[in-house]
Amino acid sequence: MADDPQRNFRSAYYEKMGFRGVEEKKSLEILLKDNPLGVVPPHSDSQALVSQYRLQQFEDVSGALRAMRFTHPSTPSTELYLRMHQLESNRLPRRAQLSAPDTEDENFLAVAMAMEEIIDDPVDCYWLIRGFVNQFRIKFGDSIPHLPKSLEHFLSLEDAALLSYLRTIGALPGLPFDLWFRRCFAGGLPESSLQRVWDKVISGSCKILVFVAVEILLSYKIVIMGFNHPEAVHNFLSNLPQENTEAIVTKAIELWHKHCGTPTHAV
Amino acid sequence: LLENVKNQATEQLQASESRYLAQKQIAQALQLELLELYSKIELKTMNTWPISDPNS
Amino acid sequence: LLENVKNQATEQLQASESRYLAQKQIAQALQLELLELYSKIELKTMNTWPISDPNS
Repeated sequence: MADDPQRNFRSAYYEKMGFRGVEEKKSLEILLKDNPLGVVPPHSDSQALVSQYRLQQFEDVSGALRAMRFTHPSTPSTELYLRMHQLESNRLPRRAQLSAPDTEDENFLAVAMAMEEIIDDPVDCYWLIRGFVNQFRIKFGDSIPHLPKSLEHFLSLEDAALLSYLRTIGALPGLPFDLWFRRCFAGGLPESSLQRVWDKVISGSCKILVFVAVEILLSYKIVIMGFNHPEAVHNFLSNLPQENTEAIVTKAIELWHKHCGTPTHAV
Repeated sequence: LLENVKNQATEQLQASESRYLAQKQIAQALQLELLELYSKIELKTMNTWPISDPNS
Repeated sequence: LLENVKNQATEQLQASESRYLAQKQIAQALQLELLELYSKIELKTMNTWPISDPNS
């Protein structure tokens, strides 16, 4: 074990995330345990080399952005990560045409901000954001557009009255789908609840996002049915009270098991 | 053991490749930026100093 | 067999490494050129159009 177990530990995790994350079931959970002692990182001798490569990659990319004057020393780190990711995926905008972040950028920034609360080291943090975002897009990109329909389906099974109320006041299309299904609740759930949801996402199911959304709706049914306007529903759900979220996530996971069995590969 | 060695090698290779690919993207982005700057300079030069050499 | 796998992995890693370094050289050259260009533009801007924005 090296002098900083936490670091090795994270290295081990993000490696899983980057390369074999889909098969790993408990990845984020393991990573985020308070006491990582006793966990021996796999292949610890090769970790040093891998970490070194990633550090170099981080410095190469961020250095180039600075040279191109996309960023400067006081650029917020989340914005730096966004530009780095854009550069790496060949989507860096022309500097002359830099505009306000679009929805996709905003989604990235929300994920980055949430990850930053969990991970201190910038290299690790960027690597995790990058892994999460890439994996999410590759693995679930095709499923995401269908999640709102899926939400309707499961809500109809769990509480048809609530669904029909939402439909009646025209609130269905205005539900915060971006927050739920593209940011994976980043910025919408407190850190500890978020980690449990992301853990499931990393282990290979984006369907958990639907069940969390269903449970949120069920938990606040009375509040929601007090609203007559779609905007009121949207605003409430976009700024959810933060007290009850652990229970919501627990119920969501139960619901997920109920509808999907042992949902290792339920997408 | 063999499996282990193979996994290690794969991890290292992937990290190394990722570093290489990032570097490749960097070169591309730099090239685009340079192109843009050059065309800007030439445009300015044409507009304001029609006789001067753009590289001066 | 183990030795064999190890050797092969080392070779692949070295190949990847040298590709990375080559690409890095390119990027570094481009970066230098970019720096030069920036300073040229800013110099010109300072000398001839003291009011204008260098990025305009």
